[in-house]
Amino acid sequence: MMIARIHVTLKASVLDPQGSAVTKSLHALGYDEVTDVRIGKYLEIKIDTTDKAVAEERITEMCEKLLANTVIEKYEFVLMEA
Amino acid sequence: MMIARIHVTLKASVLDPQGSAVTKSLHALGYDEVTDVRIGKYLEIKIDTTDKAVAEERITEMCEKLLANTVIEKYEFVLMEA
Amino acid sequence: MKFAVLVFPGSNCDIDAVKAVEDVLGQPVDTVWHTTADLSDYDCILVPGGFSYGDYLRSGALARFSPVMEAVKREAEKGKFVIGICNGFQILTESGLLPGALRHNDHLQFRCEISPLIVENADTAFTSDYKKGDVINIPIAHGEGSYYADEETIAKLNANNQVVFRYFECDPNGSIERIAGICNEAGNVLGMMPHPERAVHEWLGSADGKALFTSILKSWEGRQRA
Amino acid sequence: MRNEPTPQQIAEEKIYRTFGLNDEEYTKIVSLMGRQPNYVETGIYSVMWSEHCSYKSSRPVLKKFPTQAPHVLQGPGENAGIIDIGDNLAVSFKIESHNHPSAIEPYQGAATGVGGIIRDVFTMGARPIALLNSLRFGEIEGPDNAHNRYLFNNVVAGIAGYGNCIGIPTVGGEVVFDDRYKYNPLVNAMCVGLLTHDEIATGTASGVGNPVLAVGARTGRDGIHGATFASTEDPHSKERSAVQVGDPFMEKLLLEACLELIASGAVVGIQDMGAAGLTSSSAEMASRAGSGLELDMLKVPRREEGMTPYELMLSESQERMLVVMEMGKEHIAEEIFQKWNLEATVIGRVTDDGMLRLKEGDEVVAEMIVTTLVDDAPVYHRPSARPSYLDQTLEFDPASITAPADLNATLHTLLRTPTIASKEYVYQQYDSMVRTSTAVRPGSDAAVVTIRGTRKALAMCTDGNGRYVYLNPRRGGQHAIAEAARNVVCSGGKPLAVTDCLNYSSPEKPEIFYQFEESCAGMSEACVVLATPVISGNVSLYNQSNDLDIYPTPIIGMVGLVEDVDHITTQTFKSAGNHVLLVGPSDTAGISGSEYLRVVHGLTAGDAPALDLHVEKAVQTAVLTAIQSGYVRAAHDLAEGGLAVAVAESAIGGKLGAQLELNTNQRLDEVLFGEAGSRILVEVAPEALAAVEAIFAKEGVSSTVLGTLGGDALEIRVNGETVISEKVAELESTWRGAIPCLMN
Ligand SMILES: Nc1ncnc2c1ncn2[C@@H]1O[C@H](COP(=O)(O)OP(=O)(O)O)[C@@H](O)[C@H]1O
Ligand SMILES: [Mg+2]
Repeated sequence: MMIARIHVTLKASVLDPQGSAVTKSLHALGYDEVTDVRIGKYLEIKIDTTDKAVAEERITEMCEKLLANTVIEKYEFVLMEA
Repeated sequence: MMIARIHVTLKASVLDPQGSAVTKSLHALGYDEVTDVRIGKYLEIKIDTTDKAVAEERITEMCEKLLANTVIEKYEFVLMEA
Repeated sequence: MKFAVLVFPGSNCDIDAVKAVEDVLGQPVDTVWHTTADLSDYDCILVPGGFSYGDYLRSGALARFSPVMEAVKREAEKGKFVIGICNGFQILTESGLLPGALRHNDHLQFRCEISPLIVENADTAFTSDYKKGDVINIPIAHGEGSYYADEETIAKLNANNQVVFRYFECDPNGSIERIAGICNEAGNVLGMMPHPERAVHEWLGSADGKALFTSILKSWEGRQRA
Repeated sequence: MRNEPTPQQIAEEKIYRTFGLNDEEYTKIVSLMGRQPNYVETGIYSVMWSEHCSYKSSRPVLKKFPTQAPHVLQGPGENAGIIDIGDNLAVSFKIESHNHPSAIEPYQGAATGVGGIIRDVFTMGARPIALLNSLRFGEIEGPDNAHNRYLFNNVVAGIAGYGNCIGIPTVGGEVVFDDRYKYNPLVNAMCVGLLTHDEIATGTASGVGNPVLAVGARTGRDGIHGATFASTEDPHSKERSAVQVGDPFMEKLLLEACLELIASGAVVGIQDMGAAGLTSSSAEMASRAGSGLELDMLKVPRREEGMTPYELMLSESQERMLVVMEMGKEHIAEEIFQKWNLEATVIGRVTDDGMLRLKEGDEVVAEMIVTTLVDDAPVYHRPSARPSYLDQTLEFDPASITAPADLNATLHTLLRTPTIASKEYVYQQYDSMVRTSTAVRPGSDAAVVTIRGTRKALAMCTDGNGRYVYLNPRRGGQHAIAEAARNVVCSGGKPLAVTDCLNYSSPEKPEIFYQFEESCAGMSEACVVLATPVISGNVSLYNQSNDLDIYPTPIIGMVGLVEDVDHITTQTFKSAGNHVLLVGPSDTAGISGSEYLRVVHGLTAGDAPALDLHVEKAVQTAVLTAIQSGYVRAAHDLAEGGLAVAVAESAIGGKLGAQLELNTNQRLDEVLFGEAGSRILVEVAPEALAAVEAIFAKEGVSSTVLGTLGGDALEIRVNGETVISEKVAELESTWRGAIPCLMN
């Protein structure tokens, strides 16, 4: 069993309206030291395999096909033994 | 300048319908080895400070107050130099 | 009786709430901007639906820090009537005025339809013109309306009769025990996902929400006499 | 220096071609300017002269639409059209496509489409009161169509996400599934707004010295060259930067701030920065006023450091507007925008030299004559040729088809077809009730939105049948207008005006251009007969991929006036004992071009269904008169699936059975499932029957009493033989369950 920890975030040039709204609120709350907030998705996927190379290939495929839309998002992941 | 990488996820006792939906979709696409998916939020916050201890305290506060709803969510973060 | 309808950036059912108070009760009602710090003039505070702050992060999460929410807390402690509808309910739970949290609907879609509710508690200030067990048709319109609280809290809500409405013979969002609306222990703060202000004329599809407004007026009049 | 190609390089290396300009167009630019354009200027010409902005292929055709009538206050040419509805009230509306972005990022593509059309309407000074849409996807059944389901699901979620958040009810629309759209889904969004005559604002930049402000969101690097992108062939292989993320929350604030600003009376002109962003908004505003503009690029609020004038001018970042204020009144804008937590920044001034001049501080970085950007854009009179496929489709002989033996089963098959099945799955994701003015929600022929403080209401719908247009472009165009108007009439409204979204494949193919020209001519004919001028619209061409052209799909948005809320009518049957009448010709329906022929026999063939515009007009007048006289309990037009499907829909909605009896020489499948224009089903109480029949006779319209309502089953007898007999509840479960069953 392995676990993939995947981060899907908006590409740098793409507007992150959530992030902007949270930045403003943090400033309003007095957290002036905050200069930027970006918000993305975090996924933990358990896969029933022991072959790291295969897992890597399969997770990449899942990201490309379903978990991220690479038109606006990028992804990265790490794999570990569960 | 420091960056906090924050993960906000649903507590284990709270159902994660999004995770279940993604599991289903992955199975439909033929990724039968996937046994579980949990989905949470990932935030990257840039803060203009160099004092790690202060940063840690401030980020904890932001999480408790705003970034996570501790009725249903838990959070964890790491701090690093930007 | 004087009503305040709060307006946060992104509120969008504020006008509907104003119209409902005008049409059903004919009582004075003001819209109050989120930066207002004093609500002591008002007898009932309505936190309307919509998408305050875009519902970014979590619905209600950013609105609860608006200056006006301090005033809402103060007035609620004094026993004034406070109603949170939909996004308003989310704001009240986020600010701790009501227990629990509203999660994404279990089917993950926004759902807008007229939904039957059963009145669980007709003894509150908000429901005295209903009878316990009445089934009323009230619209819902939300994406994050699945009520959650831990077992202990749910038990307490049930024991204190704080569950005011439940969805009846339908489950639009996966709420625990089909909870659609709750009040605080003191009974002066109500939060509900369905929109009574959208059910005040037959031509809107239902007029079953009117009794909620008439109940409040009667409760207030009762207090004035007392 | 910036790392941009020099004017010489652009010319010699033909870099302009990568911008979508051809050699001839480039040469024309050089001669208009009297020099070679630099990089920024080339970019600006390329977007202004793109199909999307210049309508270079479609303009000669669009000019032929009837656009005038006494009640038209603003015709095509502004951000949205406006019509008068009496009592100093006016209605502004427009429809727009977001097909290409939605094909590659369905959620954001659809969401930003909704955002764009809302801005078009509130820039006119109108308060948006309703949204509608029209959608086309490939088939969603079966394991091979997961991508179509993904597109469908996310487009709907994107429309919902934006409209719900901003608090404008989505009250109507339509969805059609056909593999012709599998590579090119269509996403058309319409917005309707309400205003008083004195609130009308326009996009003009007049008054020398007046300040020009950028308001709303900051400019980012997103969506550069989106307009060009919308004008090219294959969205999948092209530049992908043209997809943006929408921020409905920002737009809600922008909407409130802009309406407050317009109400201040200090606004000279206002326009949204849509396709081609700052470029088209500035050029068009100056062009309308015959003025010039001078803008300082350094002052444009930006999201990212280091943005070049090229990027600032071509960015399609969402939720931005360009505003010209009266001189000295900038502070009014600043104060209002500050209250809404938004930025309003002076970025330039109106001039009188007819130039669009861009500076960085003191340095001029681009300088173009405004009229050359707008009026001198090329116009192409594309060759047109009757498509050869028409020879085959017209050869179809209905006699070659055998009607199914089990017509109950056929009815179920049709009700299960996603195009006909209940769209509840879609519209329950839309907040259709916010603003508490929606009297008829999605699920009836046209939606109805009331106007507070009056007894008036507005009926509105979107409609279009690409298959009809494919089979007979001219008549198909007529059908689109006729059906939209008929839907408005069924809800109790008098059709007033049209907005159109013209979705076609490549105009460079003569056969496609023929479809385009002919269908527009058909629409014009119908508009004239039905007295519904075109007041706004949008064109989306190049909807083709992998050698598959979409059906020519003009979508009509129609708005009508309900004089009194008492006239509001829905399609659902109301009471047992009432009569059901078929108004309009009873023998014109045929299976050619029908949904039945497509679904049951797998054929798209024959001519488009019959339609006579003068009969159509008479039927609509007759039914509206009957409704206004208070005699009609329900009205429903006959569309896809014909009589049997229409009756089933009304029965399902009313949870009420009907016993109908027809006598005819036609084939059973023609009678039950055949399609034709000008037919409306009405429910009338027995005591009103004579009066209603008198109205129909007076209008010279035929009507047939089909039978009576009652019981829990739908029964249809033809020439004495029972051909349909089914419990309404069974029909309902088929119809309601079809799409959820495919999607879950
Ligand atoms: N995309 C959509 N958005 C909102 N409402 C829709 C949509 N698609 C269909 N509907 C609603 O479903 C009902 C039936 O649609 P349709 O079968 O296309 O009707 P018609 O044949 O009369 O045009 C209409 O009331 C329409 O408003
Ligand atoms: Mg119809």
